[in-house]
Amino acid sequence: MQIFFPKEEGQEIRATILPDVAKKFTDLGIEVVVESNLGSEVFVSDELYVESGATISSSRESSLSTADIVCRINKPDISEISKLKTNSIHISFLDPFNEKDLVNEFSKSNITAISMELVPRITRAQKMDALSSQANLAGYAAVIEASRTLSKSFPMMMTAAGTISPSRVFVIGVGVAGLQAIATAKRLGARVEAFDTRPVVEEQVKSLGAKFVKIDIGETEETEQGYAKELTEEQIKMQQEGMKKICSQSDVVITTAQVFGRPAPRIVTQEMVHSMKPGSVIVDMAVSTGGNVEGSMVDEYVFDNGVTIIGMSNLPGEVAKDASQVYGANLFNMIEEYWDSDSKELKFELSDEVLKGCVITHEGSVVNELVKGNM
Amino acid sequence: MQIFFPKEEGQEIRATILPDVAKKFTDLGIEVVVESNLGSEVFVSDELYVESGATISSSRESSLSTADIVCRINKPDISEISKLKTNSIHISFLDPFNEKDLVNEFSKSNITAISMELVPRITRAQKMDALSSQANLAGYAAVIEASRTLSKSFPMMMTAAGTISPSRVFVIGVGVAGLQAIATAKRLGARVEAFDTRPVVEEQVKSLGAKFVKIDIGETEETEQGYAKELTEEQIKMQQEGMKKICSQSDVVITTAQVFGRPAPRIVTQEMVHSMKPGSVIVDMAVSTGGNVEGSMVDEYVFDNGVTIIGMSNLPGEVAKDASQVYGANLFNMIEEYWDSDSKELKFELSDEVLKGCVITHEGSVVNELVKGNM
Amino acid sequence: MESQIILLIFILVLSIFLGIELITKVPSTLHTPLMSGANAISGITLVGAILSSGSSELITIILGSSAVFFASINVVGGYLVTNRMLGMFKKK
Amino acid sequence: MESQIILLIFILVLSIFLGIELITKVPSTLHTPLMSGANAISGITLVGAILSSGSSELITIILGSSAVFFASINVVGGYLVTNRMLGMFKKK
Amino acid sequence: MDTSLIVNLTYIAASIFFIVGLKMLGSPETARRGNLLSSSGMLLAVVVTLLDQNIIDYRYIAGALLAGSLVGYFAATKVKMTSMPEMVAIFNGFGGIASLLVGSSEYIHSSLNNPALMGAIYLTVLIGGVTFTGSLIAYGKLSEVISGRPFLYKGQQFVNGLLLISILLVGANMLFVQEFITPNQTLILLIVLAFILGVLFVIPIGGADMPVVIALLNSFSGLAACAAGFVITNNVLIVAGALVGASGLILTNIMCKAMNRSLSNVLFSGFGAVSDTSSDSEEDQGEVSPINAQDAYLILEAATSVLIVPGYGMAVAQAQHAVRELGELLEANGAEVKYAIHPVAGRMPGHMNVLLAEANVSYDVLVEPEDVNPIMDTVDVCMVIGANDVVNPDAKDNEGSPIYGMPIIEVDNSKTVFVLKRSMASGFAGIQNPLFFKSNSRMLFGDAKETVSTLVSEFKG
Amino acid sequence: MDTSLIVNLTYIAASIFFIVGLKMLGSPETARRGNLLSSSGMLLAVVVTLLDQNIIDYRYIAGALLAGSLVGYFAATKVKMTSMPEMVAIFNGFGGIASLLVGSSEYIHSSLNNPALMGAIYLTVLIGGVTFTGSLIAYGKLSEVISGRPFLYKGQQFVNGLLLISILLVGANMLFVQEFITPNQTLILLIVLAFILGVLFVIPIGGADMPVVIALLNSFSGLAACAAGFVITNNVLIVAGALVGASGLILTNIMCKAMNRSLSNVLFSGFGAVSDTSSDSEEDQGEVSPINAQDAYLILEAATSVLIVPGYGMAVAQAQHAVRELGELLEANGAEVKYAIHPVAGRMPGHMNVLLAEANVSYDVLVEPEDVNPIMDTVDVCMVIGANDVVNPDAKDNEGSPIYGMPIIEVDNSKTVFVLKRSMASGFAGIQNPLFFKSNSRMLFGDAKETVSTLVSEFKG
Ligand SMILES: NC(=O)c1ccc[n+]([C@@H]2O[C@H](COP(=O)([O-])OP(=O)(O)OC[C@H]3O[C@@H](n4cnc5c(N)ncnc54)[C@H](OP(=O)(O)O)[C@@H]3O)[C@@H](O)[C@H]2O)c1
Ligand SMILES: NC(=O)c1ccc[n+]([C@@H]2O[C@H](COP(=O)([O-])OP(=O)(O)OC[C@H]3O[C@@H](n4cnc5c(N)ncnc54)[C@H](OP(=O)(O)O)[C@@H]3O)[C@@H](O)[C@H]2O)c1
Ligand SMILES: NC(=O)c1ccc[n+]([C@@H]2O[C@H](COP(=O)([O-])OP(=O)(O)OC[C@H]3O[C@@H](n4cnc5c(N)ncnc54)[C@H](O)[C@@H]3O)[C@@H](O)[C@H]2O)c1
Ligand SMILES: NC(=O)c1ccc[n+]([C@@H]2O[C@H](COP(=O)([O-])OP(=O)(O)OC[C@H]3O[C@@H](n4cnc5c(N)ncnc54)[C@H](O)[C@@H]3O)[C@@H](O)[C@H]2O)c1
Repeated sequence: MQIFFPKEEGQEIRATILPDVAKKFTDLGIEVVVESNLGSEVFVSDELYVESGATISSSRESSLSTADIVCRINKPDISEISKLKTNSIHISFLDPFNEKDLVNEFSKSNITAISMELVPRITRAQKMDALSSQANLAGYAAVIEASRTLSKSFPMMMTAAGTISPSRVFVIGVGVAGLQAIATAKRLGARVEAFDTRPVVEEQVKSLGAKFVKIDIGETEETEQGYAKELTEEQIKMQQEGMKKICSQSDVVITTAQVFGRPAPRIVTQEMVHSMKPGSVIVDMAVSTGGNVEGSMVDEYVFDNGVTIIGMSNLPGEVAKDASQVYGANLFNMIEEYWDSDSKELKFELSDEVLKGCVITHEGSVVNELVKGNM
Repeated sequence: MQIFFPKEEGQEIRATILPDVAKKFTDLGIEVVVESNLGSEVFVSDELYVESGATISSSRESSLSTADIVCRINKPDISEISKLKTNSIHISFLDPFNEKDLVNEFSKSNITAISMELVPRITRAQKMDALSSQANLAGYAAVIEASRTLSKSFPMMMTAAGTISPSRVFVIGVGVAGLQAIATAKRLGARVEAFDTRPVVEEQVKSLGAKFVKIDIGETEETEQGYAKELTEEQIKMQQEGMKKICSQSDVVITTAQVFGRPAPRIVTQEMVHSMKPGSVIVDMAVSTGGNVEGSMVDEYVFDNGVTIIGMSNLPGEVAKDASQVYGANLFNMIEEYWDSDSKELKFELSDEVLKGCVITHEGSVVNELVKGNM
Repeated sequence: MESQIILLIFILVLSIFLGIELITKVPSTLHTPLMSGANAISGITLVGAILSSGSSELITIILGSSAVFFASINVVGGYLVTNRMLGMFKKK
Repeated sequence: MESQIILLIFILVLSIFLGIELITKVPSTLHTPLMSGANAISGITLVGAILSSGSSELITIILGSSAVFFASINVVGGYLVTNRMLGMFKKK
Repeated sequence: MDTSLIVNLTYIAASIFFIVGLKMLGSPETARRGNLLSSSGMLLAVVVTLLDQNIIDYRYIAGALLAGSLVGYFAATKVKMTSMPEMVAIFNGFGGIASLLVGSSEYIHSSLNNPALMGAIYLTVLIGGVTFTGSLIAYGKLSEVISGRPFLYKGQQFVNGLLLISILLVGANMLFVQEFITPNQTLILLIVLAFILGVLFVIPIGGADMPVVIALLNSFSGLAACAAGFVITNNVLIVAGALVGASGLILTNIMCKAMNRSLSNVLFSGFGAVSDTSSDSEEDQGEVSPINAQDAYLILEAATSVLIVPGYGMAVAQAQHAVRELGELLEANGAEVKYAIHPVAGRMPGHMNVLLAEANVSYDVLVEPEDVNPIMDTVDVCMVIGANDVVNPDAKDNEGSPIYGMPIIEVDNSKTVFVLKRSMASGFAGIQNPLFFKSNSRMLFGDAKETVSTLVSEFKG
Repeated sequence: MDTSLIVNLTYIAASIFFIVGLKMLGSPETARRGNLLSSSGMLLAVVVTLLDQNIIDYRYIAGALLAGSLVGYFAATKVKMTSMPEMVAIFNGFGGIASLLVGSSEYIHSSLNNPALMGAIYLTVLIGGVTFTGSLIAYGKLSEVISGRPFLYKGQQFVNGLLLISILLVGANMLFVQEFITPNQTLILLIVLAFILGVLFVIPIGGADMPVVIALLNSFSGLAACAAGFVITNNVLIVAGALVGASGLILTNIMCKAMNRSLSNVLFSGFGAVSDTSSDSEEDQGEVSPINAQDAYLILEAATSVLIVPGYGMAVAQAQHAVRELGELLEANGAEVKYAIHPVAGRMPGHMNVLLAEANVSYDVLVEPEDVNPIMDTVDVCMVIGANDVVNPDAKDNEGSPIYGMPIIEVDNSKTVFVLKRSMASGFAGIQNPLFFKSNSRMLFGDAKETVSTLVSEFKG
């Protein structure tokens, strides 16, 4: 059994795995091949991988064609799919609802494609849940990024030269990333408020010592896995109305609102941006799925009327080392879960609840219900 | 009585005062003139100054020549001194031990020059102590900067995808800036250790919940105002020896060691830098007085063997709004302290302990003992 | 007579232990009223005074009545003062 | 006789109050040994047994000696068992 | 001074010994010395009684004393630690029968027309008899000679009523009337009725409640001795008997409270049980055992290794500061304290870390499940603070469980588990937790912050 | 039933009332009802005594009773609140003289050769007499009729020795010898000596210690009543007297402990004082008043506004968590709690903010000196926790001080100031703090964390 980790392309700083995790794979008896320079962005040299039992591949093409499993972080270039060994497994984020061509290509090439974003949000699968592990770090990075950009200190300081008031941070959307953002901002000493459409979140926000903002938007719903359902247009209006005042008083606004399988809701309007104090900072963590903030742009700092809108699509990359570590661990946990150490093979049963959720294509056809429905 | 605030030049982001403080001056009956665009970098428009009772000057030359007091943050261009009204007061950081020409020029031009860095470190003068107020914010900014640069998260996180270990932060030199750096790093969840040559600091470090590293370097001394005295060469060696191991285990090293009136001690050698893990970060807060770290450069990120050495000379500028606010408050506290509201004049008595410390030149001669001794 | 004294001593001993057990860990705000209340109880000597003044001899009448007089000051005054003091403890 | 009974009742009342005061807020680990220790004390009936068996009549001797027998089991066994239980409480 | 004075003064001294001894028995540090003191008091009282009384024949007394002491000695020293409670029960029964015998012996000699004396004898015999058979039944239940289950039958109330009326009638006859039957018949009838009452009193009560019953019977045997004291006008019997009677009653009450039940509930719950149909659904999970903070404290106080397992509930309660304080106190008390952090505890990754860091818990004492599970059986107490799913043994034992396969913190392998939560509600995964029903689990119900704070106060004394 | 039985049963009831009443007096919630209960007991006892005894002439008794009650009533209701302690003293003295009179009256009738009775009378008269004059002196000192200063003279010990020997001799004569002087002379001599002893006993003790002395004298008057009980063989006197005697002694002890002194130190410190030369250097600053946590708790418990002033000491002690907990408890108790943060408190700008944020103290309750100084006089209690320079009144009052001119938190204007620190050591500026010597300041010595934790425990009961 051979597993191959190609180096990520483009702006990606994260590495798919780090040597520690590679070691765990080899301990299982799996042959690990990493593309040369896989860890260079996180200061991990090829030698370290070799030390952990991996081999270095300098030819991506050949490794792709021999590996039984290929793992990446980001979706592959569509042209590379055909180079994979048939019936091999490909694991990465895939964005399957938008990347229909990619999905078709996978099924055509007889590849078992696993989409990391579709690992179900159940207690048992949490160790493989890369969406969570990355969102968590993204929440942390968002606050660090905001604190660096803001020309104020987060904590209150009562000093001989007067009192420096604490910054006010408003977190909109409190999933995994939002919670970590709240925690980090609280730690730094900010006054933190948060809002989410799901009512259960209130208790969670309070469990971190922050304040939950109550906005009456009528009934809201939650999926079985705890994802939020989309709001009606009217509800979005009510929400915006309710949040306007808080935004205008805040020094930092962090938005993380996502709706599973749909573009992110537009929550912060330009009007709201303009009502904020000059020098304030907005971090739009949903920028890559369309953005919660009007005017935010992917991977750009937008200056609008003195307000900085940060639209970094790869926030986990800001803490790339940790992000790489946990992503690799997610992969390992998934493979180990289905690894049969006797036959040295993966035991893939599509009836398994987790696999049912995240396997997209298998033996030439699209098997995932959700994705199929979306095609 | 007229007081003029010229706009800072060059890279400076901070503004000498903010409208709030300007208002306090006008309330005292002092006429406040600010140069146009004074607050533009901190998103404060000229109108806001006008609202607080100030007038905007678009001609620096004329304002310099009419003002009774001129206040800045950084030392003035030597060419501007002659343009000042005779017997007027000039307040700013001056670096008087190094800027001998500047001092001479002040005394020649019959200007009363006050050096902000020489405000004595006594309880009563703390409200005018800009060195403290800025160092405090610099300590905060240093940690934020380091956290952004580091590709790891500061806090420990025990997650389903494995445990993210906390970053180790080592603070060398625990004055005002060092203490705030410790506090901020602790807040963010790092493991913090600190070292200083002054033994009283141990209790202070512990009072922030951090660990003090004990290194035996024999007797050390402290001036009356609590500044450290310079170490012998041998002591520096012992210190470096003791710190090497801790540095090599640390993810972040922050150095703040200063010796009053002398270049900063060279504490972290290149060898120590190289012993650190790739990806680690060093913030050299003493970079503008010569640097504690071998290889650090003013206002540059130096990459040495995977280690980033941050040498920002204007860390308070990272939180420019707060830094401007407290600097302005320091100025106001100083002027108010000596303001006679009946005669609407400053009552300057050079016998006053604070003024004795910080007035450099007065009525045509260098009056400060320390500076005189240094000329 | 003697067996009666034994019993009285028994009673004395038991009362002393009981007295000790009763007053444990009183908050110090209550020290004064407690003292005052106990003082009123010690006015029980009034019973003795009444008994001993029930005579026809002049000297005992004088002694007895004075005893009654003083003891009743102690009793009445003691309880009332205690009550007033305790009145101050009512929660605002 | 009657005045003696009065005194005995007095003693009874005081003892009951004292008993109540003594056992307040015992930690529950001590419940069993405390019960056992009190049980041994209740073997004091041994004294009564001895007194009443000091007769020459056969029936009282029988009754009395059996009483002594049982009561002494209660006393000796009770104290020893209590002691053993308390031995377990020694701090490791 | 005559001997009677000496005897009486000695009795006073003995009483003082009993009083102080009983006081000292109430606190762990002094309990042993207290027992010694009280036994010295007893020795004093016995010796002085032997010395002085106009006893005609010492032989029988000495023989009985020796025989009884030997039996007591062997019974007390040879018994297994675990059978101590039943030993106490049977000793207590012997005390009761002794009082009964003393009362009977006096009855034979006394003039029958002294109602006060008759009343005293009546009470002595009645209470002594009830104590005797009641204690025997309690002994039987505890040693499982008799089934520990509550013994219930139809018509129980009727039989009890009849019995009580008979006892009252015999009493009235004995005190005031003295007719219908001979004095000896009266006595024997009274004894028989007392015996029956003792049996019927204890038999309907379940084995688990026996400790309370024994405490109550103990109080009775004190009262019997006290009554015997009135019969023979002996102070020390009155004082010691009353002390035991009163303190026993209080103790009974305290024990009931510790079990979270009222005395009447303990004594009479058996009656109600007849009409109850046992609900099987509950049964197969077993019952949870709640514990109160005071008792939990005593267990913690004796623990040498404590593992704290925080969960989402700790966050909701914002109990982290109190938890840290408790941890520090436990350490100061000599215990080794660790915090086991499950990777998914809470509602976000690192949730517990944020809170514990805020509360200044050192990173060094945080451990992960895989470090602590292998040595779990050496842990004295696991404190599960508002965690649920992450300690659910179903994850390893129950293949059908939705969380089957998730590694958990295996607190069920430790010696004692305290589960701090507000109710029996389930956690995030919405599934029941069999941990709560295990025999080594104790539920500490209530808001986690309040519960932990109470424990902290207990530690501070 | 004859009247004597009724009387005696009533006495038993009265005793129970006293016992329960005394118990209830020990806790704030029940104290008032306890006093009522105990007074009902007294009424019972008095009424039943009046009813039954073969009293020949009621007139004098009634007159004396009425007169005494009226005096007692007016004295108790008209006195100012502040003079209550001296009232208690004088009432107590009257109890003592009453016992003395009862003893004397019995003495006149008794057969002299009954040593037990003589002993009882001797004790009654002696203790009653000491109680009487002792209480009068205590009254005088408290109401400042007599100087409150310890009255000391050379040869005091000698005089005291002489007095004690005389008293013992009179006693021996009275009990066993009955010679040298007539019985009446003996009695008068005894009374005189007792009076002198009472005066000499109390006069050397300082006014501040008077409460303890009164408690002790109160215990004495109980013992006198108890002794009188033996004289007239009356149970209720014995029970009530012994109760008061014993509980008074315990109370005296508790009060000494609350003052952090031993009883012997209170009673005999006067003697030592003679040789001491007063040290003036200390004098001009005045004395600091320490307070213990228990008393501080009681003051806090009654406070409706509390201002917490943290300083570097709080940081050193890492007391922030405990402080927050205390703050929460105070708020739960109905007080308004604010934290006054001085700009230079601690050793770095914002030092207090870091710690308080860590402990989760809300930003909303932090106030600055200029906000709180103007309303300082409405603050009930300021808790200065390890701060020193930032509350030093020299900064506003003393031009010569190196910190003159610095704005401070003017805690000295509040009603009560608690200063929590470990010693009298100075702060960063190295200067003495006159705040500590102000009359409204109380020093709570000890590590701040421990002290605050103790207060927290007090609040939790
Ligand atoms: N870590 C993550 O990233 C993450 C994210 C999302 C979901 N989850 C899931 O959350 C669960 C975490 O497990 P867990 O054991 O920490 O929590 P849990 O299973 O949700 O149990 C928490 C328990 O705390 C109790 N509780 C709540 N408030 C309390 C209070 N004030 N005082 C005392 N007890 C209180 C509740 O019982 P009572 O109501 O009876 O008090 C509840 O049973 C896992 O199922 C995990 O998959 C984790
Ligand atoms: N804020 C700043 O930026 C800064 C920087 C440098 C210097 N300073 C100076 O520091 C001073 C700050 O004033 P401050 O009132 O906060 O502190 P302070 O005047 O230094 O007084 C602190 C007090 O805390 C007590 N203390 C120390 N450890 C304690 C413990 N464990 N428990 C209880 N008490 C303890 C000490 O008394 P005991 O020893 O008797 O306990 C001491 O008197 C000012 O003079 C200021 O100028 C401030
Ligand atoms: N059981 C597990 O193992 C597990 C693991 C991780 C996460 N979860 C749960 O999954 C759920 C989703 O977490 P996520 O971070 O992936 O969510 P997400 O990234 O899908 O969305 C982020 C948040 O945005 C909120 N949101 C959506 N529309 C909004 C609007 N209009 N205004 C404001 N907020 C809006 C959502 O409610 C959500 O809280 C959470 O409940 C989380 O607890 C469970
Ligand atoms: N009383 C007041 O109002 C007041 C106000 C502010 C600061 N202070 C005191 O002034 C003092 C100086 O503060 P600062 O921040 O200006 O100091 P600084 O900037 O001059 O120096 C920073 C720190 O570096 C340390 N240092 C020097 N050489 C070193 C070496 N070789 N290795 C390690 N550390 C070394 C110094 O001891 C000092 O703590 C402190 O004691 C502070 O408490 C007092």
